[in-house]
Order: sequence, then structure tokens, then C-alpha cells
Amino acid sequence: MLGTMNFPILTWITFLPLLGILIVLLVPSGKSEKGQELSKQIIRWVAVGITFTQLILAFIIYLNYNPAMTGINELKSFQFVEKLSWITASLPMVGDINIEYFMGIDGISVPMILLTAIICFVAVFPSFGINKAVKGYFAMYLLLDLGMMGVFCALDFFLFYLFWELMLLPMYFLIGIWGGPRKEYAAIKFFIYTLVGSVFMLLVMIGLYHSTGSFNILEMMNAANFKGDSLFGGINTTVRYVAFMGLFIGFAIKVPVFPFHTWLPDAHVEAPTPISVILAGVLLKMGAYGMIRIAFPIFPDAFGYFQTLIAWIGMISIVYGAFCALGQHKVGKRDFKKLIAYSSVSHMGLVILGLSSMRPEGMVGAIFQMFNHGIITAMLFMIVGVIYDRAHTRGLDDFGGLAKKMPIYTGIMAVAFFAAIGLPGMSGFISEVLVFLGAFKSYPVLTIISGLSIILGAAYMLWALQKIFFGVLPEKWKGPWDPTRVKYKTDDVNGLEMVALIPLAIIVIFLGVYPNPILNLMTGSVNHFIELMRPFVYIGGL
Amino acid sequence: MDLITIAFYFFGALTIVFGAVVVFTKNIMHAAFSLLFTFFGIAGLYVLLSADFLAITQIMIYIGGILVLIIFGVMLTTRITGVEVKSGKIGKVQLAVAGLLTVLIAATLIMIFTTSNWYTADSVPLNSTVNEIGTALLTNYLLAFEAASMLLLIAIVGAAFIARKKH
Amino acid sequence: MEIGLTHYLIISAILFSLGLYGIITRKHAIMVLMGLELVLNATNINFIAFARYGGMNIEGHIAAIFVIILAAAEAAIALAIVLNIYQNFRHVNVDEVDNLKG
Amino acid sequence: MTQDVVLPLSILILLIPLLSFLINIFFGNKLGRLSGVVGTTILGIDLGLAIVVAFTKLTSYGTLHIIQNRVEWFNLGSVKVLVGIGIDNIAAIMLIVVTLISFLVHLFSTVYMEGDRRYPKFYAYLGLFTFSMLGIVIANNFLLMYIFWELVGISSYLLIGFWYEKNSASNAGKKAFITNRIGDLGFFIGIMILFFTYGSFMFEDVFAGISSGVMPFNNPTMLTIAGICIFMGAMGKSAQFPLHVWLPDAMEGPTPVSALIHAATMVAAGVYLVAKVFAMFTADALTFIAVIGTITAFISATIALTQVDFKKVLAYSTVSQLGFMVMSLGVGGYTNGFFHLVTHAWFKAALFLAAGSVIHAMHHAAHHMHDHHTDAQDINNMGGLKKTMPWTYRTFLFVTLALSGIPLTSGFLSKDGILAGTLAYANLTGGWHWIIPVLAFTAAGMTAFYMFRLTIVAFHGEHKTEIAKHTKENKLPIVLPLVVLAFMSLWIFYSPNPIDASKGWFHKMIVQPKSAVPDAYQWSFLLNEHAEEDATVAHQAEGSTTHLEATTGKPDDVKAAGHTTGHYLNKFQEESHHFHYIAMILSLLIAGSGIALAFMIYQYKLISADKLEARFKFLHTFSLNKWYFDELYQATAINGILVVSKALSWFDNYVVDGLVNLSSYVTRGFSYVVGLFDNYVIDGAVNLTATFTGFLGAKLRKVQTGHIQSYVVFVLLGILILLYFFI
Amino acid sequence: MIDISHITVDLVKSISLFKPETTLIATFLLAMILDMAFKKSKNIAGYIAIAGLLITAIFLFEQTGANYKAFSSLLVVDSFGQFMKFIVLMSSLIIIVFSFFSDELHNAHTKLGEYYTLIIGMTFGMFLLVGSSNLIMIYVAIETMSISSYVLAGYTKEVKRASEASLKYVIFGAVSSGIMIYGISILFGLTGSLNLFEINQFLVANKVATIPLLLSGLMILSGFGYKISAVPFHFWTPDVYEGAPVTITAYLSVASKAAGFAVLLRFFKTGLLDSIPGTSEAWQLLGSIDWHYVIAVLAVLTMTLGNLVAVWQTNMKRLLAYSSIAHAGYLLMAVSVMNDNGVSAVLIYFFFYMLMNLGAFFVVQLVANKLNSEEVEDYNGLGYRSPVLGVCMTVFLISLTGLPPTSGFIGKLYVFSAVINSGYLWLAVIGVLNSVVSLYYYVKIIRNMYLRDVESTKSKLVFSPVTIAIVLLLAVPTLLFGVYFTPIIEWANYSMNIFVGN
Repeated sequence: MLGTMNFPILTWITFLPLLGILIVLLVPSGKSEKGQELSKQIIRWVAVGITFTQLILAFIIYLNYNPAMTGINELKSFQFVEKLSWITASLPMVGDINIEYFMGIDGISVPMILLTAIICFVAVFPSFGINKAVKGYFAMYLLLDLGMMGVFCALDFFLFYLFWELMLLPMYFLIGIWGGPRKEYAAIKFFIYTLVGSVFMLLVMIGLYHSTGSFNILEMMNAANFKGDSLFGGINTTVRYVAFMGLFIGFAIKVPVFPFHTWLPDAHVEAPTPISVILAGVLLKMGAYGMIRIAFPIFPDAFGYFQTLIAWIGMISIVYGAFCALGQHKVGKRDFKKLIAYSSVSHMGLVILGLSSMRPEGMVGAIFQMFNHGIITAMLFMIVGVIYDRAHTRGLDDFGGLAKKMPIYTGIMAVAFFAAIGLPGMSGFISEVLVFLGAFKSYPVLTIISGLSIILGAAYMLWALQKIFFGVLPEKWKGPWDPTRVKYKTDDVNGLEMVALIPLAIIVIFLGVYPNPILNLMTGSVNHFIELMRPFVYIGGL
Repeated sequence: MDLITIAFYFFGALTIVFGAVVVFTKNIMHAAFSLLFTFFGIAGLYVLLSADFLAITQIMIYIGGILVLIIFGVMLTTRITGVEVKSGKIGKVQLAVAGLLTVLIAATLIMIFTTSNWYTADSVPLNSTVNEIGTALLTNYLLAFEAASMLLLIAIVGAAFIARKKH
Repeated sequence: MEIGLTHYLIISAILFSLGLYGIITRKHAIMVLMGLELVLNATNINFIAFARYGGMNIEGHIAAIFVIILAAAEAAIALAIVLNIYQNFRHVNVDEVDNLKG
Repeated sequence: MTQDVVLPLSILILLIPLLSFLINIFFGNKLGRLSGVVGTTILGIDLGLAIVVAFTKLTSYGTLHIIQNRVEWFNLGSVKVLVGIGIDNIAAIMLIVVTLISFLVHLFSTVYMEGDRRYPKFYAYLGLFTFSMLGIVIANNFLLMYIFWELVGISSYLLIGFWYEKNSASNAGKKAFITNRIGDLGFFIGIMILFFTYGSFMFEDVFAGISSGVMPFNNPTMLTIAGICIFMGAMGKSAQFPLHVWLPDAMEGPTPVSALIHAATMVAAGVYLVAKVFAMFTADALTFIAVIGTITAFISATIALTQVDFKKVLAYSTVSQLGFMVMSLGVGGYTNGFFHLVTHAWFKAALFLAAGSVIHAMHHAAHHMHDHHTDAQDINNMGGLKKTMPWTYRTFLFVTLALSGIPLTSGFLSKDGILAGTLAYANLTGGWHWIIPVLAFTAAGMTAFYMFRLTIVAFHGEHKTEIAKHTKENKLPIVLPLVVLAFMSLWIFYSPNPIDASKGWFHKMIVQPKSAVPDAYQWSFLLNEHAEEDATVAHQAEGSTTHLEATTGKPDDVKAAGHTTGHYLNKFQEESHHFHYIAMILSLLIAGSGIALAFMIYQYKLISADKLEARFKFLHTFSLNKWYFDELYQATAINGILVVSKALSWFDNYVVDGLVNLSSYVTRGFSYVVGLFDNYVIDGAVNLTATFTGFLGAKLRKVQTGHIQSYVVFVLLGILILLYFFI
Repeated sequence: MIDISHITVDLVKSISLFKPETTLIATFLLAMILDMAFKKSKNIAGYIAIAGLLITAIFLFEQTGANYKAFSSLLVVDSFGQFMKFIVLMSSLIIIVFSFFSDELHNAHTKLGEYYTLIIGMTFGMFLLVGSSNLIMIYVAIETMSISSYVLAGYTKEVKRASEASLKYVIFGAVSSGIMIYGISILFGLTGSLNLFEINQFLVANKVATIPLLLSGLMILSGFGYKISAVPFHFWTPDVYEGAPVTITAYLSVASKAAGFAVLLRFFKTGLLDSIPGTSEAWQLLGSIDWHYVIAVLAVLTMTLGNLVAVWQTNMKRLLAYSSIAHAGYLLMAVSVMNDNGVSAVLIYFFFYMLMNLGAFFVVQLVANKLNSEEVEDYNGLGYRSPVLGVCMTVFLISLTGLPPTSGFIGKLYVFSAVINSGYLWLAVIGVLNSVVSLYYYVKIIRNMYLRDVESTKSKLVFSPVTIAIVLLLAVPTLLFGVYFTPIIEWANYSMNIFVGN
């Protein structure tokens, strides 16, 4: 079975982009105008090649993944495990330090790897529109890809932290150099927000290292490894609570959750389309993934203590995000991307609620919601990208009546919009229902209030839909987008955009009807996770 | 009061008074010369403390060497206009602050010195310390001695370089 | 009353403070150097006094000697630099030499 | 046809309209006009299959409650999600209703929507709608029902907002969808409560759970609340009292859409849901349903009185009829409620199609006259269409009779059954419950009045405008559905005896299911006594009826009421049988007076409507003859109603509508504030810390003054501070 | 005749251990003489200096494992000293190589002979300081080092700001050493001895009044604080760093800081602490003064001021000055922990700090050569005008912030690990927040290089391949040690045990 084969597939899937970066950097930038254009094309297609191979590897992993093995805290039930000692130094005073290159996946990381591979592959196509410092762009793009893939495979806290921080710098450059008007402010805001979060995580990591003697996440999970008098030893101590909060805030900033979300609208509005696709598609999931992989299992007692608080935060994010999206205030122009950004806050709040319910269907729903939200928001952003590339404005008030002008585009948009509302028949609905069913058992009142988001979601999405697609076409868009017919042959969506959008639409509808391919992956691990947390945690409905 | 007490108060007063003159006088030349008397006062104190070699070194090097150096410095850096060399006045506020600060430091030091017990051991005063200093310098403190020589060499090279006019 | 260790320490403290006052308030660079010399002399008094009352401990003398040596070296360098300032700024008022700030 | 063929067939019935949707979406513009033909033929096949399935179910397996299956959709270890489809008697009938009306509307629209540019899209959305409606019909679990519930909502949104160039159309669509969504939220909460307690979505598991005594959050009031939540879903879809505001606006959509969706099928979904899960409703839940039904019926009837727009009148009348059905279910008249649903579906669809043909004709005439400003839907511009559009007039007249409950029509049977039911209910429960029959009868009367007002103003009398003069009868595909539907409204289809439907096949087939709710929480008179011996009640001849003493108050003390003689299912049926004739006479009387009044005001202009309100006394001199009773009635009811209707319509426009709009203003305002809060306070707080560090940095930078002496001062100060700090 | 036989044995062994310093003195003399002999070539002294340093390095490596109190315990030769000496040596070597390419020095039409000799002199001073365990020896060593650095700071004496820098430096330096020696005299008065080991025995044996001990400790600390530019004593750093030539600024920011920390650690470990031999890694503190807290307060002040003021700087050298103050703060944090973990953290941090700081200064020097400006604004579009330099500068700046793939992160990791392990959570949190603030001004430079003036039309900056090679020589290890840092850790921890003197 490939899983046990010695082909280190995880190392390959993570470090393939590194190979891509080298190739991209070696491509000579042509002297003449035509030469430069040629080199740009080569770079673009190299990126497509790399991400496509990555997608194939992800698919191989998916095929060979055996859902029975649950993972979470036993090493033997992880799959595609690669464990080799990376840094070992024997210190006379401090005791020996060993950091391992420890990669492995279980039910929780497989969907995330699939999502990353899909989103990174699909986001390359809108990147064809970038023609400023293309070589730099794709180098940063692949570095980001490497960081993200690494985070989902790493099982050694040091390695996890290395990959986690690795994706900060490329993101800063990608927003900073190729972004919109207020790109610098958005880029530095993103950088500082995430850094503050990850810096708390660093302290907790070091504390854990000292208490257990190694960076291995799995060993940190069972209390036996904590040395007697160590910092985080024992149970329900205030130090453990502080440590848990440190980790939780670090991950919550990434999710983003209510009080820490103000970076998201700026980052989304200013980032170029492909980058906001990746930002929304994958980066937001790393926060939630981090919570499941690290924060909750290592400090189950602290999680039990804060469980209701986390549920409340989830609920507030859901309702608050929905209201903000609806209330697109007059400060900036009513921006389409800002609306989607706030809707992401609301949808990710759903994930937090699902996680805090500690019910099998709640957690499976949360992870499935992470997967679906990734795909749906990626589609939404690409849709915005399509009209932004043509009209160079994202203001909601500037459009109207596009349905007549771009019918196919309206079709695809309809799929994305109705999926975002959580219409049955689309994957969004399944995960929403699961989360609500699970959360209802643990926190009935909170779930009912969060139900409000179903109505508000419909309200702001349909309002946006009507603003842009229905009504009468304003004068200035009457003519064809590109009179010279060079860039845009037809008024409607062109080939490349279709290649990016259609597969996502198919995934959304297929999973909406038959979600088992993804759900079966995680059921084993989730149930195991809940068994692990059972003694410390309140599980509703028992 | 016996002779030593009188000598102590004489030399002490000499040092303090001329030290104050050095610091408070407006005229640089006055300051330079009052520095001379301060050094003499200190040399006297050394004698009282039966540090004969030190007293002589003080007179030879401090007065003979450093003071002459300072006076040359004063000569070189003031325009030869024959005018009384003013050292210019500093704003009233700064003076007050500096004065307050100095008094505070002095008070703290004195308070600490008077109230704490020092490492004391009674001992018979030696007639001459030169012999002991010599042996110590060349046995226990040999390295410090050589390092000091290296330091002086560097000082000479550096000072020569800085002070030299463009060649 | 009999002259004891503290008397010398008091003189040294006063001299030390005067030296500092000289450094802080005097505008002329050379005056600052003079203040510096006072500080170093105060230290020497301390060393000799502790040597005398601490069991005729010769180390104090050696320390004092080294302080004198270094004072000489420092004075030399300081004066050389002050001359250089005089070359460049045509004056040696310490508080006017302040274009490097912020 | 054997039992095991029913389910695969019903899946086929479900998927065929989806096929039409897909064909029209992808190959629509290639097909062009052909998409209409494709759509109609597909629906025709669907109709055929539906009839086959319905007959197999009703004829050979009538007694078997339900043919159903269950399949595991996905399984999460400790939680399994099961879905499946099931055909029981009401589903079989609904299959026919939905497919037939959808087929007729497809046929009707081939002509009606001829001119429209996005013709294939229209047929695609119709296909989608039929698919989702059939989904609701055959689902045998809450989850699948909820899924198709929302799909129906989306397809109605697409159809209402079909002419999206008009902002009012897309606004109406949006309003419809959001109000439905509010209802759906309630529905979903109800499902969650049930899933939480019984661990499954399947109806039979839930009913089994309830009957085994397990209560949600183990307290019975929660079961009532769950029932009310489920009913909220029905309120949203069937436009019941608070959530009815979207239906009148939904008239913005093309008329065939209104005919299919807002008359027959979709709005009936709510009632169908209540019927399907009737077994889980506790006594209090049923009372709530009855009250809501009555209020809706009464209010919308009063409003319909004063409406001017042809389709708006029909819209309000639909809402009122829905109120009747819900009220009937609420009071326990399960069979009559469903019976009214079916009959109402035919004649309301016919009414709307007739309206469509009238408006179509008026448009053609206006187009012909190049006069584009007169509103083709305002009945005051019509008049005298009897002469120009004979066939439409005849079908319209017959169907109006059915609606107003005139004998020999199916409407009469169903409405009469309901009214009898309300009387029995009031008699059994007494106290304040008597309001229900009173309001029911007045509403029935008003229905007759406004329907005839409409027919007279629109069809009788002289052509009020030029356009009316030039209207011509439409082509066959428009008129044929009218005739078919009018034919379906004959009484003969449902029971041989035109007066009493209880002996018809319909009543034999549709039997109230045994309620799963423990007896303590049920209406005693609904308890099913003969459940065990034989499911079907052989309806013997009139048994001797022992007189029951009047029982009042809460169900528990009603339990002592005597046992029913004869073979009625339960006490309620026996009681309503008693009131049957009284109700019939009373309803005939009221309907007749309503019609007469309509003729007097509009046909013979004896009483002018507007002067009426002004000069009340003129009426008194008018009639000395047998109207004395009417006068009293008129003085109190008619005037009262006119004034009340004005007030209510004002109330409806400004308060309830306002309430809904208000809630949207409130949400928009609140979200505006939250948006500002988010942008200034939270973002501000973050920027504040940034500016503070900057400020601090600037201040510290000043310390570096450049004066060497100030540096020395700071150093000495530093040492002193450290010294004193640490002593 | 005084019997000095017992001294000779010790002297012979001490001199054999003194080889590195002796070679330094020899190089100093040789360089000076040869410079006078060969008038024409400017860099002759430089080449000799490099040769001398290489020989010293060889002798230094021979010494590994030595553990001896030389020159009647004036000087201590131990592995801790060796590590620090190696850092000083390495930075001197790199600075001399930098000076070959510094236009600032070369067109200051002064002969560079004295320049190289003084650097050797300064290195000698630092070697002494690192090893000295006698208060007077410390004073002499600090003076040697300071005097040579006063001259070097003002080396381009025609330039106004250089002379101003040297004036400020000399006055501030003199005052600080004056205060230090006064502190030493008080300590001498209290304990009666100048040797750290004897002082320690005295303090262990009998109770000493705390206030004078605190006063003398603070005064001595001000001497060291001036050298490592800790906050209350840092005022000279920004002005001198901006005024002095870039090479010297780099040298001061690394080498003299290293020596300062070495002497600070040795002073506390051997002097003030209750050094019961073979104690666990936590040092018990003498007297009732809680030195942990004193150093911790200094650390917090240094970090916070360094980072906060750096945010406003527009001159690159001044910005890097404040950044070096901030880094002194992080190091002080490790020192305040006062245990072997802290010492090894300091050593590790210093090795990586040397690499990244010298790298950053070299880039500033190269850019100053080409654009002759040190303003941050002039870095606009640098990333596109010279890609290699831009990337290397980004690596250095990211490493200075302490982000993972770089070695700066490993340094910070160990510092925070030492701090957390001894339970100072609040200190770690302040440190961590400071590194977030530091991100702002480091990334401001990256922003100018890459985000401004994208694909700038200005002329491409071409640098000689040798300089690019040197920059890469510093950038690659900064990245490499970020990923694989075992050798450094092992070496630092091996040389962690300061000679406790048994």
C-alpha cells in the first residue's frame, strides 16, 4: 500500500514548489520585448506544471488514504509518516535537544491538503493577469504554496512553526507589490497581526518544549510526557490556561475570529485576485486547523474550561460578520470584495461554533465547512476578479444588469452565490446543517441565534446579486469590454477563467449531492479526537 | 591637636577649595593654575596616608605631565586675542539642575561612606612603599604593567594621528 | 578627633562631585577634561585611603598608579580630539557641537 | 402494478423535470421556441407516470399507509443520516395535482410567454420548480423535505424576478425569498429539536419516538414548540398571517408563474407539510395553527374586498383560502383540509390562468392601440369582456362559483366540510373557540362577494376603455387549460352525492393518521378509537346518535366524554357530521347574500360603493323588503367590513409590511452601525496602539538632544534612580 | 632578595597561554613599521593585520580545553573566553576586509596605516577584557579598547560629523570609565581585594553592607553598560554610530558589544555570585540584592527604547544603531536569567547577531559607496536595481526581526527558551512584543526596496563580484544556520561553563 511505501510523498508534495522556485528563478528574463513576454509565459506555465503535479500527488494521497486509521495522538495510526532526526545536540546542562523532521497526515489534514492543492492549482490561472515583476510574483507564490502545504503535514511543533512563519513574508510581498491602492497599509497590517499571534505561539511552544523535552506534537498530547515540576505539567493550572489562550489567540487571529478580524477586509480588498483567492481559500483554514491539531488536544482541560467562551466567540463572529457584510457602510466605496471578506468572517465563525460543540457531526461539519468555504470563497473571489480585470472597479454601485451582457458568467456566479447562501444541493448546505445539528446539542440557544446568519446571509448575498446582475446596465458598460477584441474576445468569461471556475463549480455541486468522499475521510479521526477530549470537555446531548 | 590632624585639614582644605575654584571660575587660565594647587593638596594627603611613592608620582606625572598638557591644550584652542578668555555662560536652568544633581550625588556618597563598614585591618605604617610596589608590579601585576605599556603605545599612535595636520 | 578613613572618603566624595559638576556645566572642552581629572583623582584618594586603613594593602597603590597612567593616556587622546574639533568647528564649545541628534 | 415498482417510478417522476431544466439551461438558446415544446412534452410524460403511480397507490394499496424506503446518505460513526422517499395517499394525490397543473401551465405559457427574449430560461426555471415541488411531495423525512423546501424557495425567487430589468420584480423576488427564509429558519429549528431528541429525520422514527413518550428536552411543551416551529416553515411557504406579505408582491412575476406557484402548488406545500406531520401536533399546537389559519383567512378576505388589480384580488383570495385549509387542519378537519387544498388548486389555477388570458388579451389590445400607459391589470379599465372573450368568461364564471362554494362544485363540498368542522370544533371545545367559526363564515361570505365583484366589474357591463373593446379571445393553448381545470372543479370527481362528500372515494382514501402524541396531550375528540380493528372506517348508515353533553376546557377533563357510537373515526367526525347540514345552509345563505350584494353594488349600480361609505342612511331607505335581515347585516358587517378592510389594508401596508420592512430597515440600520463600529472602534483600537507606540517613540527620540553634557546628566540620573529604586 | 621562584612557574605557563595576544602585539608593531616603510600602498597594513589575525586564530584553536588562571589570576583562559575571543577575532577580520572596499575611508586621503594598526590594538584590548578576572585588569583592558575606538570613530577627521562623534565618544567614555573606576575603588574598599575570585570568597564568607555593594555594582555596571550600550548608558551610540565611518560602526556594534557582554557575564558569574563549585546551572545570588531584577529592568528599558525610537529613524546607520541597542536588550534578557542556559543563549545569539549585523552594515556601506547616501528613502526600488543585494538585505533584515527560516530566529528562540525556562514569563512577553515592534522598521526598509518604485527605471547598480561574494558569504550562513544549527549549539554549550575556579 503506498502509505507504507518508502516513497516520501509528503516531502515531495511540500518541497515541490521549492523546485519550482529554482526553475522560475533560473528562467532568463529576455532582453527584447518579445523575449520578456516569452519568459513571462514560460514562468507561468512552469507554475502551472508544478501546481498540477502537486494536485496529482494530493490525489494519490487521497486514493491511498485509509480512513480506518484515525491518527490524532497515536503515532502508529498516522499515515505517510516521515520521521528523521533533524537537529540533535546534547547539552551538558540543559539535556539533549531533538527537533525532528516529522511529517504525517490523518483524517483532519487530508482534506486540507486536497484543498490547498486544488486552490493553488486553480489560483495560477487568474495569476496570468499579473505582468509586473512576474518572476518575483511566481517565486513568492510557490513559496507561499510550500509554507501552506508544510503546515498541514508537519507534526513537529518546531517544523509547524517554521512553515507557519514561512508563509508570512511571501504574503507581505504579494499584497504589498501587486496589491490595490492601499496595498502597503494592508500588507503591513496583515504582517503585524499574524506576527503578534504567532509570537505568542512561539512562547507556548518553548514552554511546551521545556516541559516535555521535545517538539513532537504527539508526545505533547499525552500528559505522561510532561516532566513533574515542568511549567505546563499537571492539569487545570492557571499557567496552562494562559498558554492555551496564547495559542488560541494566535490561531484565532488567523481564522479570523470576532475581535481579531479587522485585518481581513483590508487584506482582501487590497490583495490581487489570485492572492485573495489563496488567502480566503487556504490561509484562513490554517488557524482552525492549528486549533484542532495543537491547541485543543495539548490543553484539553483548558479547552474544557473555555469551551463556552469559544462557542460564544463563534456565535458572535457569525452574526457580527453577517451584519458587517450587510451593513457595507459608506466609509469606502461599497466594495464587493469587502462584502465577501465579511461573509468569510461569518462562515469561519461557523467553523468555530462547530469545533466548540465537541459533537461528531459538529466537528465533521466544521472541517467540511473549512473545505467548502475554501472552494466557494475561491470561486467568489475569482468572479470578482473577472469583472475587476474588465472594469477596474469593484464598487457594488457601479454595476447592474450584467446578466444580459455576460450570461455564462451569470450562470457560474449563480452557483457560487447560492452555494454561499447555503442552498441545498450545494456543499455549503451540508456542512452548515451538520454544524448546526452538532452545535444545537451542545449549545441550543447559541445555535438558534447563529441561525440568524442564514437569513442575513441570504439578504446580503441577494442584495449584492441584484446590485450587480439585475436591474438596468449603466451607460458606461454598454459597449464591449475590450473594443479592440485583443484581450477579451467575447464579452463573456474567457477560456482561462472558465478553466479555473468550472472545476470548482463541479466540486461544489458534486459534494452537495454526495458528500461521502470527503466526509468518510475524517469521521474516524474526529471520533477518535472526541474520545481523547471526552474526560475534560462538555459534550451536549449525551 | 597634633601635627597630623592640622596637616590633614590644611591639605584637605587646599584640595577642596582649589577644586571648587577649578570648577567655578570663568577664566580658563585661573582654572588651570588652581588645578595645580589641587594636585599639590592631593599629594600632601598621600603623604599623610604614608603613600610616599604615590605622592611623588602625583607631583611628577600629574603636575609635570598632565597639567602641562592641559595648559598647552588651552593655549592651542583659544584664539590669541589677549582678551580674557571667557568660557561663556550656560543657561540658568541647566546650572540649577546640574548643581542640584551634584549636591544629591555628594550627599548620597557621603551618607553611604559614613554609614557602612569597610574592610579594615590595623597595620603598622611602612617607612617606604616603593620596594613593595616594585615587586608587586613585576610579579603579580606583570600582565597589567605590560598591558599598560601597550595602552600608552596605542594612545601615542592615536593622538599623533589625530593631532597631526594634513601631511 | 583622630583622622579616620571616613574623612578621606568624604574629601574624595566632594572632589568626585565637583569633578562631575565641572564636566556637566563647563562649556569649554578643556574645562570638561579638567573635571575628568578631578574625578580620577578622587578615585585615587579612595584607593590610597582604603589601602592605608585596609591593612597596608599594596594593591591600592598599584591601582592608583594604573589610574594615573590611564588618566595620562586619556588626557592625551582627549586633547588630540579637542584640537581636531577646534580645526573643524573653530570653537570648542561642547554644547554647540550637536548636529548629530534625534 | 406491484408495490415495488411504485418507488422507482416516483424517483423517475422526480428526475424528469430536472432533465427539462438541464436541457433548457444548456441548450436553451439553440432550441429557441422549441424549448417550450420540449418542456411541455416532458411534463406530459411526467403527468402520465404520476397518474399511473397515483392509481396503483390509491386503488390497489389504498389501505397500506405508506410505501417508502430509506437509504443512508452519509454516516458519521455515532450519527447516521438517513433519507428516503415514500408515497402515501395524500402524496399520490398531490403528485397528480402538481404534475397536471404544471403541465397545463407549460402549455399555457407556450403562447403567453411567446414574445419574451429569455423564453428557454423561463421553461428551465419551471422545470426546476416542478422538480423541487415533486421532491417535497415524495419526501418521507424532514431533511429531504427541508432541502426541496429551499429549492422551491429559490425557483420561486428566479421565477418572480424573471423580468429582472424591472427593479420592482427583483425586489419582490428578494422579498419572497427572504420571508421564506425566515420561515425556513423556524422549520430548521424544529427539525433540529426533533433530530436532537429522536436522532433521525425519518417521519416514522420521529412519530415512533413521540408515541414512546420521549419528549424533546423531556418536557411536553417543547413538543408543542417543535410543532409550532415546523408550522413556521408552513407559514413562510403558505403565506400565513405574519409572513404573508410576500405573496401579493409576488404578482410581479409572469401570470403562468402565479398560476402554478402562487395559486396551486408551492403555497399548498405548507398545508401539505402540516398534513404530512399531522401525527406530531399536540393540542396546543393545533390550536395555534387554527388561530393563525383563521386570522389569515379573515384579514386577507377583508383586504381582497378593496383591491383594484386583477391579480392582487386573486392573490389575497389565495391567502384567504390557504387560511381556510390551515384552519381546517388546526381544528382537526384533516380530510376536509386536504380536500380543500386539492379542489382549491384546480379552481385557483383556473382563475389565475383566466386572469392571464385576460391580461394577455388586454396587452395585445393595448399594443394594437399603441397605448402603453393604461395598466393592463386594473379591473376598472376592463368591463364588458363577456362579449369579447366568451370562453374565458364562461370558465371564469364557473370557477368563481366553485370558489364561492356554490353547490354542484367541488369548492362547495370542501368549503362546506371545513365550515362544518369549525362548528363542531367550537361546539366540542366551546369558550372563546366560537370566534373561529364566526370568522370563518364571514370570510366565506366575503369571498363570494369579492369574487363576484371582480367578475362583474371585469366581465359584465360596458367596455370601460377602448382597449377592453378590442380584446379578442385567445388561442386554444390558453383556453384549453381553463376548460380542463374548470371541468376538474366539478363535484363529480370527488363524491357521488353533491351535498355530502363524506361518502366519496376521497374521504375514504384520505384518513386522518393515528396521532403519535401521547393521549394526555391530545384533543380527546381526536383520539382514534377504532384504530386497532380496521384502518378504514366503513361508513354505516346514520347510527342513532347519543347526545353528548357539552364538554369544555382542557383536553384532560374532556377525556371523560362518552364513547362514540357508530363507526366514526373519532368524536370530532361524528360531531362535524351532525353540523353538516346546519353549516351547509348557513354557508349557502351567506354566500348567496354576498353574491347578491355584489350584483347590487356593481351590476345594477343600485348602491354605489364609494357613496356607500359617505352616505350610510341612503341604504336604509333602499330596501324594505326581505333585506331587513340584510340591512342589519349590511349595516354591521358590510360597512364594518369596508371600514375594517380599509383599516386593515392600511394596517397591512404600513404595520405588518412595515414591520417586515421595518425589520429590514432595522437590520440595515443596525448593520450600518455595526459596520461603523467595526471600522472605527475595533480597527481604531488597533490603530490606536500603533499610534501610541509611534507617539512614545517620538517622545523618546527627543531625549537624544545631541548635547554630550545632557547625556552625562541622564546617565547620572539613571544610576541614581536605579540606586534608590533597588535599595 | 625577594623570592620570586613561585611566580616563575606560573609565569612560564601563563605566557604559553598568552600566545594569541602576543601575536596581536607583534602584528600591531609589524603593521606600524611596515606602513611607515612602504609609503605608497594604502592597504599594506591591512594585509599584515589579516595575516596576524589568522595566526592568532590558529593559536586560539590550540588553546581549546585550557582552563587556567594565568598571570597570578589576573587573566583566566577558559572555553567561554575562547568563544568570545573567536567572535571578536572573526568580526575584526571581516571589518578589515570591509575596509578594503570602503570608499569613505579611501578617499579620506589619509593613510590607512594607523587604521589597521588601531584595529589590531582594539582587538588586543578586547582579548584582554574577555579574559581578565581582576578589576584593574578589566579597567586597563576597557581603556585600551576605548582609546583605540575613540580614534577610530573619528578617523576621517576632516569630516565634521566624524570629529563630533569622536568628541562625544571620548567625553562619554571617559566619564563612564571614571564612574566605573570609582565603583571599583568602593568595591576594593568593601572587600579589600581586586581579584574577582578573592572578592567572591570574601563576599561568600562575610556579610557586606548591601547599599555600598549595590552602589559599587551599579557604578561598575555603568562602565559595562556603556560598552554594550544598555539604556541609561546608551546615549553615545546613535550619534557615534552615525558619525563614525560605516566599518567602525559595524565593528563597534558587534565586537565591543561582545567584549562588554563577556566581561559582564564573567563579573557576575565569578564575582558577585555565591559560586559554590559544581552548583546546578542556577547561580545563587549574593547579598540581599536581586541582580536578576536589576538586569531585567535594564533589559526591558533597553529593548523598548531601542525599538520604539528606531521606528522614527530615517538614517540607515542611526536605525541600525537603535536596532543594535534593541538587540543588546534581548541579550541582557538572557543575562538577567543568570544561569548557564542564559550564558549559552548569549553565546548562540552573539554568533548569529555577528553574521546578520555585519551583513546589514556591509550592504549599507556598499549602497553608500554607490549612492553616497545613508537615507532610508534612497533605498527605493533597490530590490530591482540590484537583485542579489536586495535579497541578501531582506535575509539580514528578516533575520534581525527573528523570523523562522533565518538564524536570527534561532538566536531569539534560545534567548526566550532560557527566559521561559527560568519562569520569567512577563519578561518573555515583553521581549516578544518588542520583536513585533522591531518588525515595523525592518520591514520599512524592505518596503522601500521592493514595494516602492517597482521595476524602477533608475540605473542598475553594479557591484564588484568580490563584494557580492562577501555579502553572500554572510547571507548564506544566516539562512543555513536558520535551518541546520546543531554545530553552533553544541559548540556554544561546550564553551558555556565559565571558569568557576576551584
